Amino acid sequence: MASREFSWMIGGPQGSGINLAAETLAKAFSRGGYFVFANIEYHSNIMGKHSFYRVRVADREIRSHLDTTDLLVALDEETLFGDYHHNPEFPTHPGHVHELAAGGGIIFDSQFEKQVKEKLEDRDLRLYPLPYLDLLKEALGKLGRESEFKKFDIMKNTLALGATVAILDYDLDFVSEIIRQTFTGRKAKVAELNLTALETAHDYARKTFGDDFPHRLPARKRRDQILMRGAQAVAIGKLKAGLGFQTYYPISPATDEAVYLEEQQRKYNFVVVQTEDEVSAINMAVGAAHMGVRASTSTAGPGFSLMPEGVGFAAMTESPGPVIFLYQRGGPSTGLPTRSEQADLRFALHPSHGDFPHIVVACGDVVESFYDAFESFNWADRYQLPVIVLLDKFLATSYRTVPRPDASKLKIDRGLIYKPSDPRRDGYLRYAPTETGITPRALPGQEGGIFWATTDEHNPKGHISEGIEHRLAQMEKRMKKLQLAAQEIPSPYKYTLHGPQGADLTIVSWGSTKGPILDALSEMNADKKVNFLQLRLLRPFPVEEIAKILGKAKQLVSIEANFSGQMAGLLREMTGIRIPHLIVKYDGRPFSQNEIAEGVEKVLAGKEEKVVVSHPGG
Amino acid sequence: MASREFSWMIGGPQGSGINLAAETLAKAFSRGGYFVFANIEYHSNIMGKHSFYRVRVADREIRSHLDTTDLLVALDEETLFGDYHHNPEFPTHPGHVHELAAGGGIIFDSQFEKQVKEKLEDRDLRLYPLPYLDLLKEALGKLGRESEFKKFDIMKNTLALGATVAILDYDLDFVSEIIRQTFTGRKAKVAELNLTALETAHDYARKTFGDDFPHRLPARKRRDQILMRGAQAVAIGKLKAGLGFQTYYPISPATDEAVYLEEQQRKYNFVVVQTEDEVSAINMAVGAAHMGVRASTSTAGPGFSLMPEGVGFAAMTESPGPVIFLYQRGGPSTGLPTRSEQADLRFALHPSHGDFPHIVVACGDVVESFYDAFESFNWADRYQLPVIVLLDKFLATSYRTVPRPDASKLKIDRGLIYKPSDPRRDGYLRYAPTETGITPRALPGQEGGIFWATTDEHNPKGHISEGIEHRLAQMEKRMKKLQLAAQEIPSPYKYTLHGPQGADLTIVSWGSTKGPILDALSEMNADKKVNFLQLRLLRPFPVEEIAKILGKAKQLVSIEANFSGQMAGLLREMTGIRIPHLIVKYDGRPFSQNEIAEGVEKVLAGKEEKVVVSHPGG
Amino acid sequence: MAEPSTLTAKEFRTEIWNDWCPGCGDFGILNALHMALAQLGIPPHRTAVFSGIGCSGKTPHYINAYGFHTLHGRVIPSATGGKLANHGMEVIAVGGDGDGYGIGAGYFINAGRRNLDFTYIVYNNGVYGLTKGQASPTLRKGLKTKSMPEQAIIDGINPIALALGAGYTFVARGYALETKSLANLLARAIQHRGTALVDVLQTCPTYNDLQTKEWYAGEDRPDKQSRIYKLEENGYDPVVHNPADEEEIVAKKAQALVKSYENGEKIPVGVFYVLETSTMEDELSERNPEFAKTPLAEADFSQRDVSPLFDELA
Amino acid sequence: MAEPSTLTAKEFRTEIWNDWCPGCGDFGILNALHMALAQLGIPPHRTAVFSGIGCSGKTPHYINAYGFHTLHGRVIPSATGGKLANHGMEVIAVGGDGDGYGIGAGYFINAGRRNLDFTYIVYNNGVYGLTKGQASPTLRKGLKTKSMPEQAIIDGINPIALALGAGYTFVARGYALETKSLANLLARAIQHRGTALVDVLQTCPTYNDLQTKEWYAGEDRPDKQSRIYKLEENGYDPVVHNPADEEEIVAKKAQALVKSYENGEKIPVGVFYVLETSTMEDELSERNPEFAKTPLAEADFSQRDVSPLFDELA
Ligand SMILES: Cc1ncc(C[n+]2csc(CCOP(=O)(O)OP(=O)(O)O)c2C)c(N)n1
Ligand SMILES: Cc1ncc(C[n+]2csc(CCOP(=O)(O)OP(=O)(O)O)c2C)c(N)n1
Ligand code: SF4
Ligand code: SF4
Ligand SMILES: [Mg+2]
Ligand SMILES: [Mg+2]
Repeated sequence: MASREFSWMIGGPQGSGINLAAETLAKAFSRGGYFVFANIEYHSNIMGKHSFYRVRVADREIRSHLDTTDLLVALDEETLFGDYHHNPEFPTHPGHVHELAAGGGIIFDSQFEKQVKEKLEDRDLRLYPLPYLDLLKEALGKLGRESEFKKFDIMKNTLALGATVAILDYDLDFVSEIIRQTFTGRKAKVAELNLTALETAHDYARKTFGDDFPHRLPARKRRDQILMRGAQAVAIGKLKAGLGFQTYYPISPATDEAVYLEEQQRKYNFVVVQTEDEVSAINMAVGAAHMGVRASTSTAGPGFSLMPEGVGFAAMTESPGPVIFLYQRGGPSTGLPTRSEQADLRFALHPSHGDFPHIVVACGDVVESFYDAFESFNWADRYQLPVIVLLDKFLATSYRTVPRPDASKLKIDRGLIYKPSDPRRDGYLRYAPTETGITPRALPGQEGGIFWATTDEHNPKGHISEGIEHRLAQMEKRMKKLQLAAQEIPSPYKYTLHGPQGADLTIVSWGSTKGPILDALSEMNADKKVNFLQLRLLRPFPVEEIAKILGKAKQLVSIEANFSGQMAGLLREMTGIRIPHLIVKYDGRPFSQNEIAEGVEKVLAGKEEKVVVSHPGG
Repeated sequence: MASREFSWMIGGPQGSGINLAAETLAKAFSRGGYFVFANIEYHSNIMGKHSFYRVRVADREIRSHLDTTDLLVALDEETLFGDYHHNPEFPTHPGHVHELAAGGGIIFDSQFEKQVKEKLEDRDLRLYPLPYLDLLKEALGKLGRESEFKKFDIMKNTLALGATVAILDYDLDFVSEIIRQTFTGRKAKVAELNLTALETAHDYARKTFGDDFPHRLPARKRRDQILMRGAQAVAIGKLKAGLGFQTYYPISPATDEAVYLEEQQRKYNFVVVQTEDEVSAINMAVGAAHMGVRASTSTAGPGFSLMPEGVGFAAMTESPGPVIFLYQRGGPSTGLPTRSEQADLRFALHPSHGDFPHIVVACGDVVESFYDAFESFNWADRYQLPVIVLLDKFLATSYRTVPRPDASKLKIDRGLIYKPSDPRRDGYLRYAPTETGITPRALPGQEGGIFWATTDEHNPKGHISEGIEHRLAQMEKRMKKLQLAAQEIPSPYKYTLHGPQGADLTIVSWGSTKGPILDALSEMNADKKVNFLQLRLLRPFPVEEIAKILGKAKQLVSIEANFSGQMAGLLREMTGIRIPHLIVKYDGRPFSQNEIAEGVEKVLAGKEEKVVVSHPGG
Repeated sequence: MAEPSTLTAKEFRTEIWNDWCPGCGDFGILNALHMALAQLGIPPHRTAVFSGIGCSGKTPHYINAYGFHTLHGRVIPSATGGKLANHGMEVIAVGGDGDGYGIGAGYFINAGRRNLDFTYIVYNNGVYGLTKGQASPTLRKGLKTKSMPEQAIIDGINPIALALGAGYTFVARGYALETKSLANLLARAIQHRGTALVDVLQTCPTYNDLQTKEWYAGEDRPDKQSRIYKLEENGYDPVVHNPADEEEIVAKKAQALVKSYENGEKIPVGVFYVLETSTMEDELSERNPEFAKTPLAEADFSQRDVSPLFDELA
Repeated sequence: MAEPSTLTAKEFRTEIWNDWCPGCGDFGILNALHMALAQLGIPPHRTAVFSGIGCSGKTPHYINAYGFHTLHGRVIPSATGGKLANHGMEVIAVGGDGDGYGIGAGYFINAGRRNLDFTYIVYNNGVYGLTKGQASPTLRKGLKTKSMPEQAIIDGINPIALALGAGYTFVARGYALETKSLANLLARAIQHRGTALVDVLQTCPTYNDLQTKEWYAGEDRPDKQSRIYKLEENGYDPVVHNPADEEEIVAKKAQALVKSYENGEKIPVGVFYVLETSTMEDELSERNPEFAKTPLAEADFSQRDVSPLFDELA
């Protein structure tokens, strides 16, 4: 029987429409009741450089990609064999044919047929040469626009999509429906063009190619699920939390979230400001938070490197927020702007000079992104401090089918607000030391609530004071709030132990590795007893709880996408426990399910202290 | 016999000339062959707020101040009894009389005589009421300028100095000489005025006050020593290292160094640029370093909070520097601008997003400041990375007598420079991976050396590449340099174990606590076996060496001037060893010798995990 | 202003110790601001004063109103966030010339583009006061104040010219020691709809020994005439009368530019340029009328329904 | 220029793959720069090109000269450091309009004060190209390019006006698609002693569908006349002839300011303003003649004697 799951990949130069094709396909399978995971790799470039998009589909839950591809769609030659033509001195990748699974197939431009056959003759592959140009002309011909074919080179992607659906024997209507929904109004003409191309290629492929492709996916029962990526989950979570003010300065991979929010400004009453830089972005957000709205900013490493001063400002003045969404990308410096990494942890933990309180939480997947985005604003208000939510490019941009999150139980908690018994009385002390460290905050504009906030050390009224007594009291007040947060934040927001208790091996990890780790575990656990401790709240660190779990573990391995093992360092700092084996990846690409499995195998097999996983790829 | 050492303090509103008086006195004793330590406390204010200056003098080596004062000079009432008049709602300090040692004395304005007597009647103190105004008029009268007395209120400081010398029975000529050297040229008139005031008060005190003050200091043999503070030591070390380019944006307590350098620009060929902000300061320095000069910038926490992006820039492009001098002050945020703290360590260790190499070194005293300033430029050039030198307000501004540093053996090492065999050949690979990670650098302007530096990930030529292979190679290349540095940097620059081997208690600390710790140890060691591990190189961290020393220690205590025990955290992260007792101080004031002793006593006595030391003071 | 205000300057004062140097020009600005606020009759609790860091940055502590003493050079972004969060508040931003034109120059410029309705007052004393007298960006080339080891080798900035280029719709200059006329000028700036810059020439007796009270008063001049004169007294008209007329706008800017370079023997104070045009709040209100109705900080978002957003992802 | 240069544009090209979009105006600027460098005959290894981050920021990789592709918005500080470190090098700074006038606005302004001898070329395409088409600071209010969800609600910046206010001594505007005249303009800017700004109108066919090649060419206009015209053709004289004459300086600035607001149906290119005056290097050399003799990067400091400094502390 043909397999009910497969991995598909489309590759081509940037600007050639691979996003549209892949996202359409992903949505089509999601609507058809399948589980889908889709993720993209692309250069920091607008047009011309190689990019590719993976779509993995299955009839069971999946949360990651594989290194192997069952069906590869090549919109250009580079996708097949790499960029040695473009970059003869220092080529950057070998193409993707080496990633094809045995029995897999390639859809490619028939003009390369001879070459492809020669190079791949000894591989167990199905070749699906597609005469892109002829099919394009044919499709346009049906609409009487054949002569315009040069303008429509971009529709190669749709042709490939049609062929894909034919080869997989999926229901074309799902695809057509999505194309119709994508191009509406003034763009209805574009829909028509694409639908014709889709069908033309579909017909051609049905007629021309065999029906022996080993993966076949009949439509299943529709499920109430959505196809969502991290950036969207965050944006919706923020809106639900009552976001009033969002700032951003464009930067990959954070911009997607802000642009999504920008588009909602007519539907919801809130403001998105594109600032002149990230210094402005954070400081505007602090100003707004102090003024009483829920405020946020979103950025990536280079932008966050401009925010330390603003974070300290918020912490020192006990501003209720902002919440900062830090989308990690390949560093250091400008680094790999459109690639993924988890190397900003240490910086996020100590993001300015001095000792001050802030909260750091890392989302593991798209569902957690929604809830963390929501909850983080409650923390900012309750504890009157800045909160950093860590995500990364992989999480932000990867689509995954998930059940629709239940927003009905979420409660907004704005923390303690000052209510003067007599507003004319002049005795409000905004920074009066308290048991918990928290002092009710007044909302500017409110009578009787006048206070002063200063980034200098201050007395209970908020005026500058360098007095030793005030200094000690205020330092203790501020830092105490972290203790309170550590007590109050519910444990699922702190960490989760996935898998069996008392396993032989415990994986420790954080952030977006959750998906591939869970997928790898579900493959592996049949014969091996492995569990997985996912850390979510990184500051205040749940020292006792984590130490207990780690203390009980038989063997420990950490997994993270950075060079130095930043989380492993944090673990040791907090608990003294040294993780003897690190699995790291720092090539700017996210862990695949296989790579996790491979890393774990290596750890189990040998004594390697540091296993670096990486595979040549586009 | 009267004691040959004493602690003197002068207090008064800012702008009342306490600096001049204290530094003159310090220099006078230094020239007289004594050991001197002098340090100041002042507000972030220009005129009016309370400040005070301590001068400690002894006939044996001293490196710190005491909490007790033998002779207090009060230029105003606040110095005696605190600021409750000014700040009735939230006073900031109780004045200084409580700090007086038994048998000590107070020089104060006779107008407060009644009040002082009343309040201090049951204390064993000598009162030296000085009729400031009468003496001023008398002095001015000698020069026929009595009527101008209102303009010369500022000379109270000199009057107090005269009385001080009389009470201590020191040689007034030392003081006169210094005053003459301070006011030269157009200011010679000022010298005359001050000298007259000095003598007038001296005469008055000799005549009026008893000669029973328990501290008396006859002049000793002159020694070839200098009186230097950290900011000066750094500046001179930098000049000796061949500094070509210095940037700064004004900020306490870093400005002193830059201003000192600015004044040398006609004597030495180099440029100091006051930039528009710290972002510009670091980026100009990176640009200059790449271009081939030794470049540096100096700042404090808030300024450093604007530099992360620039640090990443330097690290990613393997710029030979800059060297960043980070003068820590009370944080977080604007914090306590003119106070001291050691709370920027963690931030300095992870000062930007991503994993990248940089060196962090912390100077322990004024002599180390000179050598570290010099050596840090060699490291920047050898390892082609940014270097952070940590100091603090206490170290920067405290004067200490030290032997003249020997600059003759210092060698400038500019690291590997590219020398093309044939400059017309076009094959230079600025970022070619090598065994050690270091690639010879070309000097821009040189023929055959053209290269490209980019903050994006790059190929060996320096052009942008997102290729996995280049990514891995470059990450490894960059990080390897840290390993090399760890091997090559000589051990005295890494750490020093002061005191006996096999002690019962080992103190671990870093930075400017060195002085008070050594002083406390020399008092303590008679009956207790305590030694002191001073950490100097904090990144790359000398893991093995430190783990070995700590492993052997019988009992451990850490001492640092911050809330959270940042170094203790680092130690645990690096070695797994948890320091069971922290002595911390976060009131913005530096540790005194007594406070160290007191903290250690508490640790030895009880089981306290965290001992917070702090004393009410100005 | 309809009703005359019943508030007095006193109600805007705080009781805490003011630690500026005796004779500092900042006192003049502070007093003028107290007077202007009282004159306009905005209740203290409906006013928020933001400041940067510097001697000038301490201002909010001396005003009875919500006070935010932020970061060096960041007063504009934080005030902008504050104003957008609650456009029902009167927002006033203050700071030094180093704060605004040096480290804050990027924000100073970009604020001109937004035309948000707030007032920015710059204390222009030619020095970095609180860090002990280094040259500020307004100190001109060749000058050397007493705390500088060398004379300035780079040019001073012309804040008026920059504000014009950046798009400020109200551009003015005041003099700290003429408190009453400064108060009027500040009141006018606060009333202006849109971003208003008031650059205030401020004496710093401690560090600026060049631009002293005496110098402004012209005591060194043979004719002993004050260097300061009022633009309006010479029949200067700063107002763009037809805001739709691009040419008038440009002509008024050019006129203001020329005046702004008078900075030696004659120094004009008063309003250089005024344009009434739509503010950022207007634009946001047009996009979403809800914005106009309730300031964001006062709106209730607890019932937001995000399910349509999930629907789009189905 | 004395001798005609023997260098050709080709010698300034590199072989690597250029990944700008087909038809991008950046190609025009790059070619013009190659031509200008060749024309001036400065050897590649005596030239350093600094850039910010953006599509424009990739320029150094396409030029055979020392190349520093720095940070977003930091090209001016890094180029400034580079030039001061080795004033014997020809330093050229390039970057986008977002880079220079948005995040880099503070440095753009403050560079005007220094008058260091380098050239700054801004690729002005109205958008943030590399981050996919958001509005850049030069995009004017009310405009909406195809990738913006909403029209711009804040004003665009006038870089020429700002440069005049900031003190640039050479202020010019070019057009990317008129390569030859742009090359001449760049050559003139590079030769200018002092900081030269060349704002280059650059088409971004991918994201800016308003200010397109066709739009600049006036194809939408009834008369089909190009919107671009050359200042010099209308007898415009940008040069301050008597640099000591403050009034001439101000008049020339005012004239340039008025011209800079022509930005709709007529868009002037060419030189708006030139002033020959002392550079920062001149000032530093005057302070310490050693500075003039050997660029710092080439000087030998290994024998510095610091003992006099210790003597002062004895
Ligand atoms: C990021 C940062 N850099 C530097 C400082 C130090 N600093 C405090 S006030 C000040 C300048 C004050 O000058 P100005 O803005 O003109 O205000 P003034 O004191 O003259 O009123 C500086 C540089 C700081 N607080 N933060
Ligand atoms: C600190 C920082 N913030 C944001 C970015 C992301 N970023 C890269 S290019 C760019 C803007 C590019 O626009 P522009 O400067 O106009 O150059 P263009 O691409 O249009 O040539 C931005 C915001 C970054 N690299 N660094
Ligand atoms: S230093 Fe100058 S600006 Fe600051 S308070 Fe004193 S006089 Fe005023
Ligand atoms: S996005 Fe625009 S500016 Fe960037 S390369 Fe493409 S056309 Fe040029
Ligand atoms: Mg100032
Ligand atoms: Mg641009």
